[in-house]
Amino acid sequence: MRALAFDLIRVLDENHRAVGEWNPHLTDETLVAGLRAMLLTRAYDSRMMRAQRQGKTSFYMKSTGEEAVAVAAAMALNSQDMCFPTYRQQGLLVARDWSLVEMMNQVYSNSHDRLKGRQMPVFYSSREAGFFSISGNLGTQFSQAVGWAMASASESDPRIAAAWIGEGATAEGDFHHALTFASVYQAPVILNVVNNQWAISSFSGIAGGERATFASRGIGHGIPSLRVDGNDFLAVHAVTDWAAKRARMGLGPTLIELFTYRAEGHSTSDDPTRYRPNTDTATWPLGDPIARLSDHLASRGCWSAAMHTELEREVKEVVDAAGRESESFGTLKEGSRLPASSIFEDVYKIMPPHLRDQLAESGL
Amino acid sequence: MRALAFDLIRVLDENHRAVGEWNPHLTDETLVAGLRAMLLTRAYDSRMMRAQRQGKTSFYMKSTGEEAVAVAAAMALNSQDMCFPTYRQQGLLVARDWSLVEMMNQVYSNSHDRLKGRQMPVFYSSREAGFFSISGNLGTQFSQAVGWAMASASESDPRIAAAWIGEGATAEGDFHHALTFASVYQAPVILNVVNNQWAISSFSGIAGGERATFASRGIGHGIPSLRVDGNDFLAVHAVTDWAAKRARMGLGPTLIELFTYRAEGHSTSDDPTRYRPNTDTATWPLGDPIARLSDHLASRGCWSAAMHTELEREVKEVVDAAGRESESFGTLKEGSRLPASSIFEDVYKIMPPHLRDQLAESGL
Amino acid sequence: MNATRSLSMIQAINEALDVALERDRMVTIFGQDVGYFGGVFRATEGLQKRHGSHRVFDAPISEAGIVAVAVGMGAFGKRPVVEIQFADYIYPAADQIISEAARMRYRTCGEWWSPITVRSPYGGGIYGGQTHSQSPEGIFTHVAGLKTVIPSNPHDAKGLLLAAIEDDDPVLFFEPKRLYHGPFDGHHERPVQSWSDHPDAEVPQGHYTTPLGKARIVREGDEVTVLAYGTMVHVALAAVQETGIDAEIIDLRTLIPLDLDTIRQSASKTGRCVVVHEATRTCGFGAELAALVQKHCFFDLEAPVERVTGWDTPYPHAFEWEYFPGPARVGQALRQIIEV
Amino acid sequence: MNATRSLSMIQAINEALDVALERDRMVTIFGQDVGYFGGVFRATEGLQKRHGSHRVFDAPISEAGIVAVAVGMGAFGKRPVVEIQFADYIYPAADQIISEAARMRYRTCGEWWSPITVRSPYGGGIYGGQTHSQSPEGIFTHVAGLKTVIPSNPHDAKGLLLAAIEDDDPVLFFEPKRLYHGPFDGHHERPVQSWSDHPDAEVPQGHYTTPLGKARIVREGDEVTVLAYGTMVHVALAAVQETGIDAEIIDLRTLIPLDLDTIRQSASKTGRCVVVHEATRTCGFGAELAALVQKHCFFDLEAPVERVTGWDTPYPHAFEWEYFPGPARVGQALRQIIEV
Ligand SMILES: Cc1ncc(C[n+]2csc(CCOP(=O)(O)OP(=O)(O)O)c2C)c(N)n1
Ligand SMILES: Cc1ncc(C[n+]2csc(CCOP(=O)(O)OP(=O)(O)O)c2C)c(N)n1
Ligand SMILES: [Mg+2]
Ligand SMILES: [Mg+2]
Repeated sequence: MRALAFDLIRVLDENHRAVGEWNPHLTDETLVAGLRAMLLTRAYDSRMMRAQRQGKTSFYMKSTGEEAVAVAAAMALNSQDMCFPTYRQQGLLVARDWSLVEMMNQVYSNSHDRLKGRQMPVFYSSREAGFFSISGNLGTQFSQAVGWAMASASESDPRIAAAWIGEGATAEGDFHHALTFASVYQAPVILNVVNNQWAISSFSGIAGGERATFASRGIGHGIPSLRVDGNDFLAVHAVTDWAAKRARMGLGPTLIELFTYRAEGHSTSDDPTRYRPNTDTATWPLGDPIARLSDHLASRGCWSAAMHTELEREVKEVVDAAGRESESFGTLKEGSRLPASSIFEDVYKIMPPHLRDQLAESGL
Repeated sequence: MRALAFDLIRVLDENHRAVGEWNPHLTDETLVAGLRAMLLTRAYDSRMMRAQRQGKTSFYMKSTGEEAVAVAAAMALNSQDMCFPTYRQQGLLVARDWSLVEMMNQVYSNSHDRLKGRQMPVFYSSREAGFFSISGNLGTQFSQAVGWAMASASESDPRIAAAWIGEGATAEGDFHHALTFASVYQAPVILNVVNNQWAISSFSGIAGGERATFASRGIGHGIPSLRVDGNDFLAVHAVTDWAAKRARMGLGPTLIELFTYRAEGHSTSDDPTRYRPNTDTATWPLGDPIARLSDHLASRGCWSAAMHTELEREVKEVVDAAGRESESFGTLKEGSRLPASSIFEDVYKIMPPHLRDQLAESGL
Repeated sequence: MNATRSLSMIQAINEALDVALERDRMVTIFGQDVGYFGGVFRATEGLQKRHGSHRVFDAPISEAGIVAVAVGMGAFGKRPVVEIQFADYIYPAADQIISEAARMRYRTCGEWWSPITVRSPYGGGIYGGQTHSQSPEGIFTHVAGLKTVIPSNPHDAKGLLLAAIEDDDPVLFFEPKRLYHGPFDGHHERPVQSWSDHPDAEVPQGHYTTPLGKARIVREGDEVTVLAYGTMVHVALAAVQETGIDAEIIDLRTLIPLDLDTIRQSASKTGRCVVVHEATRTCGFGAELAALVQKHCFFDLEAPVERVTGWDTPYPHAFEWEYFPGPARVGQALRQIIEV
Repeated sequence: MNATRSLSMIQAINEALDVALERDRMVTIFGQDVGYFGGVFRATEGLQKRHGSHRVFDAPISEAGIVAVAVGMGAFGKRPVVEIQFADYIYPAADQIISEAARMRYRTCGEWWSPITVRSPYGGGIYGGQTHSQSPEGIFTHVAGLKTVIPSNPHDAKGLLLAAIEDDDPVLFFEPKRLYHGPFDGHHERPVQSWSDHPDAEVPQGHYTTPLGKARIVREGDEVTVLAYGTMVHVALAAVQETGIDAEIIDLRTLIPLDLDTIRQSASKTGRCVVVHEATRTCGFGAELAALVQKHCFFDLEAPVERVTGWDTPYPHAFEWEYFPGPARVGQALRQIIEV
């Protein structure tokens, strides 16, 4: 078992065939749905990136190259399982069919933003989608997920929790606390480390990734740990499914390292050419997860370049329609906004006197 | 290598002979010196415990049963190597021949206390003895030691650092940060986990010790990790020596789990009969380190029961003499004290105006 | 009202936890040594036995982990009550408290929140030295989204703790450890007192709450207003008795949200105000109180608001009584302020 | 004095670090992204190349680890200067800062100390939302043993940073990120200004220090005293220009130790005082300032000390200009206070 923490679980071989004991044997329909969710995520990312460049919002973060990490996991989990993501798992929301318009409203902080313009772009939150509020403070969600899972187990609730953390953020104490509590209380939680090899400008070695795999961090806590090719949709699906079954059977936590690659800059505030040689997506280690799944479908004989192009066109249309709708509700600096007085709400359940006074003082 | 993190390195066999590849082949003199330091530590502990019961100070913590952990390490290290201890490694100071009177002065917060009555009993600090100031906040010293070691390495200073942490306190983030930084920068540091199986009232399982060994926490950081019988003086000496040599050769950190047993209560504020079945020292897992070393010396033919008794008498005399001297400088509530105005000093290097004002206001 | 008995503060806290566990199956209690052992101060004694180890249990020595897990449990729908063994050890949890618990409701617009209570013994006077004596409330009262509650007697301790647990916002509940077993007025040289004869130690059985955000006028008076909380309420009472000054003593009970109305009325009436706390002075909660009183009662004040506090130093082990703002120092401030 | 050139604040900070590295081989700089990349705000640009990767390097994403390692290095004899990428991320390091760095000298009676500088960009106005806009200084000014420094212009940024690095006590050096590239007076609707024509952007070459603990009177005036620091100095200046009120504006520069003499003299002279900061109000540093001014200048005050601050809410992304205490709000406070 411990060896799996140092290995790299893959299902797709060089000829795009699904092979080996981790083959999840998914149906064509499931795989096409996964491909569509990944394409939709990528199309969404590229529209929002453009919107930021056009000044329609302040900030954006893409998940390019990492779509399988989120989408395959979402498809392997039950739709009611609770996700504690970082800012790079928008694919979870997309795969769970959460509204693109709602996502965009949040990015634009517009008049329909469910988060009332309070959060920076991409810090989504959706109880309905089982997608926990993203924190700006790296790592905090990881140990919170364990608490949620402990609560679920103690209520004999069938739902499990899954959390994601970047390989860079594993250096935070929260990572350690998550492993400790998950192990001690055998919480039904899947702890995912997304090793996209970069943390802004620093290579994964600065988080200790050159000395051991991130999956092997689980060994010292007695947590079954798997290292998987994060750009292999089938492999990610398989390990997530395995971990979810364990959790649901009461066998406790699993740590999964998803080896992938941040194909683009950290965010719109970043310029990766200053610190890494080449952002040409052609050099993606392990290959583009979308291309690989598409090729696999083709190898199964149920997919063609034309179908792929058509699907790309379709998702672009979906995204564009959502974009138009969302922009009709305003963007960060244009169009209608929520009343500014709302900034005093929800600090507490009931507004205490000092905030009532400040609201009055503000004249808002 | 990884197997050593799950094993238990021992040198002394059931017949008290030194066997196996970890046998450090120490001289009789070294072993007798070690035995004396352990006995001295135990005698010191018992006098100070009594002093606390007599109301001469507010608090005390013994290291009974864990003397080998500190003493053998101190003897394997160079005297200039820097120690970052917890409150249960008084044996380091004893083995380094630090003044018992100074230690007692600190415990009594008396007029000769180098720490001017500021710190709780046993929170020693001695730059001269290479013994870093003990913190009340568990874990903090562990990552500080890594910083010290990084600095030493960058100055090509031959000194290395060693840190200790209780198995309970490994759950703090500092433990994780220490491993991360030690691994990334390959700091010349020995990271010791003292697994005495208890953290106040909670068994080591509450820190994750039932799922994996504490030594195995090093694996995920690529840090060579050893698990050793902490009540086997020779084994502790051997692994410390091994780790120190690695550090001095620039090969980076080592994690050592010292498996031992807290033979007494957590502190004078604690009553272990409320949470664990039996404090009879006869049930010590692995056996009393002092008895085991004494038996080993006997098995070498250079030690006898009479010599042991004589040594016990001698160390008791040393401790009693030190006790009398220290008590002549006062105890917590009796005898002379330092001027109370000293409480305003050393908050900053130079007393700033607001503290000068408060000093004046205090009338001290 | 339920029948009352005289309880110590630690008994009252224990009873509040028991009642909370009994009434709401979502209440979950954990922290270091709180399970089998019942806590180093015995606050949770017997609770694991009565309510089961799924609801009352030991936690690893990781304050950040404890609060994080509470936040996660709160998001699920539980109502966690966690213990930080000493307030001095709350700092490792600062990020989870400040960045997470305090902001969860705001950042999700009410979609999630953190109905958690963080209990922690605070304050000195037990020879705890600098890491078992601190009063860190002033750090957290600066953080929007947190409530901070500090009881001064068994009756309030039970009522406020139940209110805190039932509150849907995160509450820091600091317990003056020097009051656990008896009222303490700062006269450390005198024999230890017990709660048994104290009127505020009459604690009703069963469930009741003492509302958050309401101060209590402990003693009415005309010459000067004393604002205090926790241990310092008793110190202030002693100082008033010893000086014979007719002070109005207000026990704040809740720092955030603050009962400014009661404070304002009193300080406007007396025209003088002394703020007392054990925490270090600079940027302590007393700074906020002084800032508020001078603002809201400016034209009624005869003298500047004075602060009697711990010094701006760590809490020194052997000199804790020189650090502690005892009745002599409070009395002196009272005498001085009425001369102005 | 050395020859001067006009520098932006980020250039001045970069130069201070360069000078410190040059003069003292014990100076060591690390933090997230500070090495090869030169920092997300470019404060350490070029330093690794010039001084080597043993002295300027990237650190893991562990604020607590960064500060702990700095404390350990400081105990060895190094002089570490670490960066916390945003002040909002300082909380994970709270324990190492508060329990360790701040108390090392005290608890060892000077045997060890923490000559560390923690640099961190703070404040809002860059659409950073609640986790890239905070001003947490008021949490740390409560902690005995820490110094807190906040520059308002390139000249002071360099001089104060060099003084902070050379100081043998732990210093928190909060950098108003909104001032990195130009003076900002709160008029976000106007074109961005650059430092190039600003007199305080004339930065001497080489080494100089601006002493810690000394405030600067930015503008003399008779009607009211404005206490400010960081970005708010510029906002106050704008408010004064716009209202035409003859205010004396004091740039505190160092919060701890505070230049109380300068404050006292000014407030006693003007009889009125407005405190301005971007941090949330309750228990912010403004509370301490108000408490001090009312105490030390009570009989000279014509009006209560007023606070113009960020609201007691998290910093909202889309409504940052409603949160930010801009020139309109400061101006209104000035107008109101001189009417009293
Ligand atoms: C506590 C904290 N420290 C620092 C940051 C600043 N920061 C934001 S993202 C990031 C890099 C994270 O890298 P990684 O965890 O690998 O995630 P990735 O961006 O690669 O998905 C940093 C340092 C932060 N948000 N929170
Ligand atoms: C940060 C922090 N949390 C909690 C405590 C309270 N505390 C003191 S000792 C202790 C148990 C430590 O157990 P362990 O680490 O195993 O060390 P041992 O006492 O067994 O040597 C606890 C919880 C503390 N001192 N610091
Ligand atoms: Mg990454
Ligand atoms: Mg232990």
